[in-house]
Amino acid sequence: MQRVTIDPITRLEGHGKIEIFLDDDGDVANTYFQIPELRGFERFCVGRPVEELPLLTNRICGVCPEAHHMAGAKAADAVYNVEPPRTGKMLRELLYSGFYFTDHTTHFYALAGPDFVMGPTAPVAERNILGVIHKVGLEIGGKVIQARKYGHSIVEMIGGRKVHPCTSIPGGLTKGITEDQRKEIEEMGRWGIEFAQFSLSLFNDIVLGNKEYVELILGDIYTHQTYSIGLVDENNKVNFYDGKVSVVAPDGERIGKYAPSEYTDWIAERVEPWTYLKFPYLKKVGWKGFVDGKDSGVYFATPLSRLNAADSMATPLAQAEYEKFYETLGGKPVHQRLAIHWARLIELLYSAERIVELATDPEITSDDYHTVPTETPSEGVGIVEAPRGTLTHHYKTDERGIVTEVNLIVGTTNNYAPISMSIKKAAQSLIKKGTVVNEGLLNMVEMAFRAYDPCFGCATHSLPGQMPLEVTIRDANGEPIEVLKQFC
Amino acid sequence: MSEKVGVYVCHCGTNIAGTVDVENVSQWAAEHLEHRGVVIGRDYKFMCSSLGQELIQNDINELGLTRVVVAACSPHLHEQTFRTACARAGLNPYLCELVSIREQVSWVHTDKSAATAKAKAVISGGVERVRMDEPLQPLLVPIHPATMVVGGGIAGIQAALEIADSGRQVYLVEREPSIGGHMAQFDKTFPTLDCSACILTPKMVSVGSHPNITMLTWSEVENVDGYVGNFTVTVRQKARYVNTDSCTGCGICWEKCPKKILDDVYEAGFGQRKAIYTPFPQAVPKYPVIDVENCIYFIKGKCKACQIFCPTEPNSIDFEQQDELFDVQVGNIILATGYDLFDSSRIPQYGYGKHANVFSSLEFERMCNASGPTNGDILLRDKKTIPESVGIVHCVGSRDKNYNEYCSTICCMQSLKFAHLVMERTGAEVYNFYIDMRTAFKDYEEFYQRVLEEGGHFIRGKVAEITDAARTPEEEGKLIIQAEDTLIGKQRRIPVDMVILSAAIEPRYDAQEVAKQFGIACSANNWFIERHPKLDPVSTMTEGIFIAGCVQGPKDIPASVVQGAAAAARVLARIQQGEISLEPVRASVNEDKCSGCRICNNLCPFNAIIFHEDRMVTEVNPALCQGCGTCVAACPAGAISGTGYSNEQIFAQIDGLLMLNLEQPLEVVVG
Amino acid sequence: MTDTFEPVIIGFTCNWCSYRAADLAGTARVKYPPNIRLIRLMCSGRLDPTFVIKALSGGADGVLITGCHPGECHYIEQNYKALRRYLLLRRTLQGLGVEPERVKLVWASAAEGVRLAAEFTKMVEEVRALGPLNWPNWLQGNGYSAKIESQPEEVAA
Amino acid sequence: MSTNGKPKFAMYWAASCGGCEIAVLNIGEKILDVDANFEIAFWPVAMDAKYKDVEAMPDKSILLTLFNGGIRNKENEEIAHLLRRKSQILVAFGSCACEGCIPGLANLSKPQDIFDTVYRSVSTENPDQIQPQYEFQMPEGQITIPEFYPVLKTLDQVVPVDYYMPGCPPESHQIAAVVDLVIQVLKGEATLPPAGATIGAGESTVCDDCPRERNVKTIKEFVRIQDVKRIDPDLCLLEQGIPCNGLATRNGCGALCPTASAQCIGCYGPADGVVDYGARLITAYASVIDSNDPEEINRILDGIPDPVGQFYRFNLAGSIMRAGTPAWRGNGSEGG
Repeated sequence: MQRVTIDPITRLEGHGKIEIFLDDDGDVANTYFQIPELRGFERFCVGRPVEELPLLTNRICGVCPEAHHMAGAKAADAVYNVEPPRTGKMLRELLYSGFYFTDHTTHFYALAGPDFVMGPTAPVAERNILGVIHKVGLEIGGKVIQARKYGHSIVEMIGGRKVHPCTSIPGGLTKGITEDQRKEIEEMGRWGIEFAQFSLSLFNDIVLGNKEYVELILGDIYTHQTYSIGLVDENNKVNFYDGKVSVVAPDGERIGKYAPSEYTDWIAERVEPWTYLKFPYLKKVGWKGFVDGKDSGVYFATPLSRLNAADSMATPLAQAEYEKFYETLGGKPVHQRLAIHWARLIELLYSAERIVELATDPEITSDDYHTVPTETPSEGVGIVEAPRGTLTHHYKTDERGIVTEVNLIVGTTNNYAPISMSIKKAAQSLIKKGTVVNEGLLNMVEMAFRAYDPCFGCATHSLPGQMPLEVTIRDANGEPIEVLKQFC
Repeated sequence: MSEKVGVYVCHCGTNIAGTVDVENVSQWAAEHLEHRGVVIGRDYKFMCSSLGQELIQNDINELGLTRVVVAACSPHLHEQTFRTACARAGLNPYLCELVSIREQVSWVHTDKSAATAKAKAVISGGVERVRMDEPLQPLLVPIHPATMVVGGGIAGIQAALEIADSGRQVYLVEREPSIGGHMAQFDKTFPTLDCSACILTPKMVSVGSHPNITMLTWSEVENVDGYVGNFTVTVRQKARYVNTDSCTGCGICWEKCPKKILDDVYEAGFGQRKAIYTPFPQAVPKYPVIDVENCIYFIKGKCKACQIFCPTEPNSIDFEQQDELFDVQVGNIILATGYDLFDSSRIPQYGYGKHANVFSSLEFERMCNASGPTNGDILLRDKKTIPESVGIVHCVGSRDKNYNEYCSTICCMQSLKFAHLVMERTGAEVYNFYIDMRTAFKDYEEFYQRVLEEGGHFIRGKVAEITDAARTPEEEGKLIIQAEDTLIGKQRRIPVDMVILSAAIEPRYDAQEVAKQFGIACSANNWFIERHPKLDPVSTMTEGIFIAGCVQGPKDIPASVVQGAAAAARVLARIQQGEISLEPVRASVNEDKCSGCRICNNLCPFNAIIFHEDRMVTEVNPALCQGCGTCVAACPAGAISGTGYSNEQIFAQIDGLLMLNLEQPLEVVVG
Repeated sequence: MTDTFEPVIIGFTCNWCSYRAADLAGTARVKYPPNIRLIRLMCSGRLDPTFVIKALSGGADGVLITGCHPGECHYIEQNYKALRRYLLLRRTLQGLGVEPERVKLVWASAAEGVRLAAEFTKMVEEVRALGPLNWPNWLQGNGYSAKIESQPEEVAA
Repeated sequence: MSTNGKPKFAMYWAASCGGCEIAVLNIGEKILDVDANFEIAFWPVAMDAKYKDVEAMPDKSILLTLFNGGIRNKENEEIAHLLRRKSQILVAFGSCACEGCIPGLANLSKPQDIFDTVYRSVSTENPDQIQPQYEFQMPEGQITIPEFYPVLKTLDQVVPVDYYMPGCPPESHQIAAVVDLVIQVLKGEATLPPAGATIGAGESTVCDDCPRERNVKTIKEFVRIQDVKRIDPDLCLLEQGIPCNGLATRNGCGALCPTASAQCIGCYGPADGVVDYGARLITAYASVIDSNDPEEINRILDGIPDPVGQFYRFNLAGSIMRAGTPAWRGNGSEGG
């Protein structure tokens, strides 16, 4: 038996590692996507005061600390059964929209961009953001940097810091914003709408205008029939910060919506002995293994799944793009994983529109941003949509608000099973008996999981970022016969 | 530069060598601590002898020692000895450590091998510590030649006169209108039965007329700034409403004043005074004060009898007078603020305040006094009836867990004096109720014998109750003192006409505030704490602040006078020297590291910590700092360091005591 | 080597009271176990919690902090600061898995040599009963869980 | 990979969250200076070299390595050793590498407790009580995951470190300043700080940079931040009863959190020369408690419900209690 080890030095609870076993015929026998690291937040958050959890859980991920900060703050609100005032909620959502704007921008341009703009089989040296800039114009580079900077500015203005924000507390925030800051945010939001529209047109020109790419997107290699989940508001429109989680079956039927407090009725996690990370699945459907279909509890939680799980977008420009998206791809739901990139751009537009909406609300500069909790703390669940999937924080405390139990289902974790499946499918499709595994091909394997923007890769945002892969092909005795390296 | 450490282990005869294998210990230090800089380890019979000291001095000169560790007795005994020896050999004395292997090892442990092992650990700690010692220089502070004495009782008077007589300036602050204190209230003094006024008045007059004494009566200390040698004391002189420039003290004003008030202070509530008054006829100064709380003019806006009848030109009564605040510069301060009498009504079963004929000791003093409310006649509260039997209760509020555990010292002798006076002036039967009879000191026991011979009755036992509830006809109309007579083991009920309670001496009600103001310490029962109970009874932990008289603890007149004189002598020695050398154990702030967080700002009871608002940094005034190290330990930024007991020294000593140094190379690579 | 565990206890004393009490214990030839090794500070107010932590991490099995009785501090009130720090330090150490008996605060006046010696003996026996602090072992991951539920006891008078 | 004669630069993440990398990326145009002055030899986030390539380099051939993340497992430690060997200057970069950071709080628990918590959580369906195995035999072959260490270690607990750059993450302007300094050193225009120094930070504490007004401090009660009705935007947080760690935390961030009315949680670690960070906070908070009565003091201290978390939030793995060594226990028995 041959073995291919893809050892990307990647992130979340450690580094991702892919083992591809080939059978005697040189076909893929099985693949294992391992997460070889554990930090134990769920253990050592116990004993801490609940108001610290939005700060401590920040440190799960330095790429999306805002998501943990928000989910943590919402869970802590729930623990005290306290509702932040309207301004408090809006400020949090505004911060969060700023974060989405930055995060989606960087993912699209720095990570996904090279795959499409340069083509998946382009030489390694060109397949990075510099290559993208060379191809589409230097001006874009400036815009991307500007977009990241604007998003970070909004985060810092409301959250106090660019990385690991610190102002959300049970019942709201520690501070508000001034009229000057509001104006600045509004301007940045308006610029952001233009930028998002520009990005969508770029995608339209480069990707949708290219038959090869469209085929790649629509092809079977990158398609999985799984459930979709995503947070929606009371009108079933996509919402990142608040609402219920909508669950939609592979055939498009909404099988239900759950409130944060009901998550354990819907989601369960499976433990495998060969990896530190757990595999969440839909409890009501059940775990049937790494398989597609309505009977398998495997689901995904990404920009695409959020669009699938919702009925529409809450802002007009994003709604128009939403309609175009489904028209182009043949109606709801869409299962082609490479379409996640497109869906991400629609969310980018939504986040910019939402920034303007919130920044122009007359109450956004009010100083009524915090409600002092009065109830005895006990238990609470907070859910937000992290860019990489539904993020669930669940805390139990004693009557002093000291945490006694923590359960976290982190964004990317949701997609652990579908990513594993995508990798396997891509490997099976691309590595066939006699096929020479070359670099471009490996990139196509990697494209399978990059679409999910897994958090263990998301730190590669913004630079000529390439996720290093190493594939070792071993003969039946386990001796390496060929080592291929590539850096996407 | 690597240090050369010498280790010297003392046998102290057999005191140490009997339990600790001193040869083994000194050899061990030389061998096993060589890598920590120990170049020589010696043991010697008596390190503190001149030969022992020479041993160290020679090694400093010949081996070039840069650090010395002596393992011997307690540093409290001989630290100075060995420091001085080092200094003689040219080594900074603060580079010598004395570690105790006698009081803390040989005398308290029995197992020789365990004691030897511990001695090694203690020396190891000393070696590590001494390596971190820094050469220090004593701080020299100039002494301002003027002195302030606070409190004009007999202790303060004595101190003021001693200093003034030697030609130095004294400011004597007294909060009452006259100096004299409690002694001015007494009639006779034990055991000689001198007339109190006769011996006190001349001293008071000397004070009043002394060219070197500025008397500040009717005054209180408002604030104390500065430090030894250089205090700035702010004094509030309260308005007397009497112009002392023109007043002659003729007394017409208080004769004419229509308002009579019970005098709680001087007459102990037994007699009366006017709203304008001097506390007693011999008052110094002679000028009266107006008691505004009781003066009819100040209450109702009319009267002015005093002003109308004042014969002086210009008129000496000035209703517009205001309090005056002024600063005084002094180098030393003597606190002689005295005591308060225990309030006997706190012991309800003794019936003080309930039964008319139960008197406090001060009331009785006033009653005996020829210038007092009864002109010296001993009478019942009706001021007519002469008592036929009198009970005197000792230890009222003293030696009592419910009130004060201490002995008030003076009550036994005072009670004997009362017994004598009662018998002498009334012929009444006198019963003394005592727990123990304490008649230490010269001629006291003789006085006790005299009272016994005069026919005084003595019942050894604590009084349980004083009641007017008669059980037998002969008890009718009497006060019955119930007590267990422990000598015969029986309860006794003794009916008397009059009871005198020898009440305890207590610290002034405001002792804690005063202590805080002057930056000194109070004991748990609020007496001011001396620097050393035996060897330094008139100094305090705060340089430049001395204590004398009852403020330090209960004592009689001779003892108070001794302390007043002693404090004066200490102050004069300081002034004579012109400057004082302070132990260089001090805190200092590294301003680069100080964040101005102000955590330390409230921690110093000596007010040595100053915050500079403009630069947002804190500074420690080295002259005010007493070296306790509290701020060093508190600084969250680690910006405050302390000489003599630095973190590095303590950390090193911990490592040494735990023997972590044995495997530690001398050069530690950081990181 | 004896079979009984011999704990090492570091004691911090104040120059004015407890160090003198220890001297007095010596002068009076009062016996106590040799397991305690003293460090002299000017005042218990100098006690930096770091000293205690350093001693424990350096291998001491217990730390005894001593100072003047409340109200009798030679620096007026600094022993109260020691008391406050001690109470907070002990809570913290408890959270880190150090049994409360291992770090103790005892007030002793210069006259209380006999009593201080008795406190030394008591502390040595208590820590002996607890066994080694064994922090190094704990750091290898073989230690116990860091929760000790008992409440801090009162300061020894 | 070019070999253009420029000094080599490396950056690596061990057990970290990625925030340090983001902070480096946030230095903006300065990144181009790095590119212009260094050959990037190893930077998984940005560059295409593997462990094996690093192994092949001559020892000390990398001039500067920024190492972020704590040492949580065997793989982390192996790479730390590798990079120490290959680097002239090894910088512990960020709170995790310097002092353990939040993941260091795991050192309060035994590994088994951590496994029991994570793999038996409320949403976990694990009837067979499966836990990850370091080596596991699948039908297709054996696969492995790195051994989880009993405790999280800081970088200098496994290899010697030349410089420390604190912060969670280090602030971008501080990173930019350090980059500038190193470039100046390369040009001979500046010298490196002494070995073992902390770089990219101040030597005082956060209060030094905090704009809030402060007074002489006395504490009557500690409050939880959510219980404060309206946080005074101008007054020292500690004076409002909010346990702010700024007092004892090294400055360098610009007092970001207190400026935003959130308490400093201590991510920059202790001030220069401080031996134990937690002890500094314990002593500072306790010293200004306004009571001499043990009962009242205890009541006030109840306002800090989690002292270990409060005082060792970022510092536990790096605290001196972590670096204990066995003492000489030869009391009574001559041995050493």
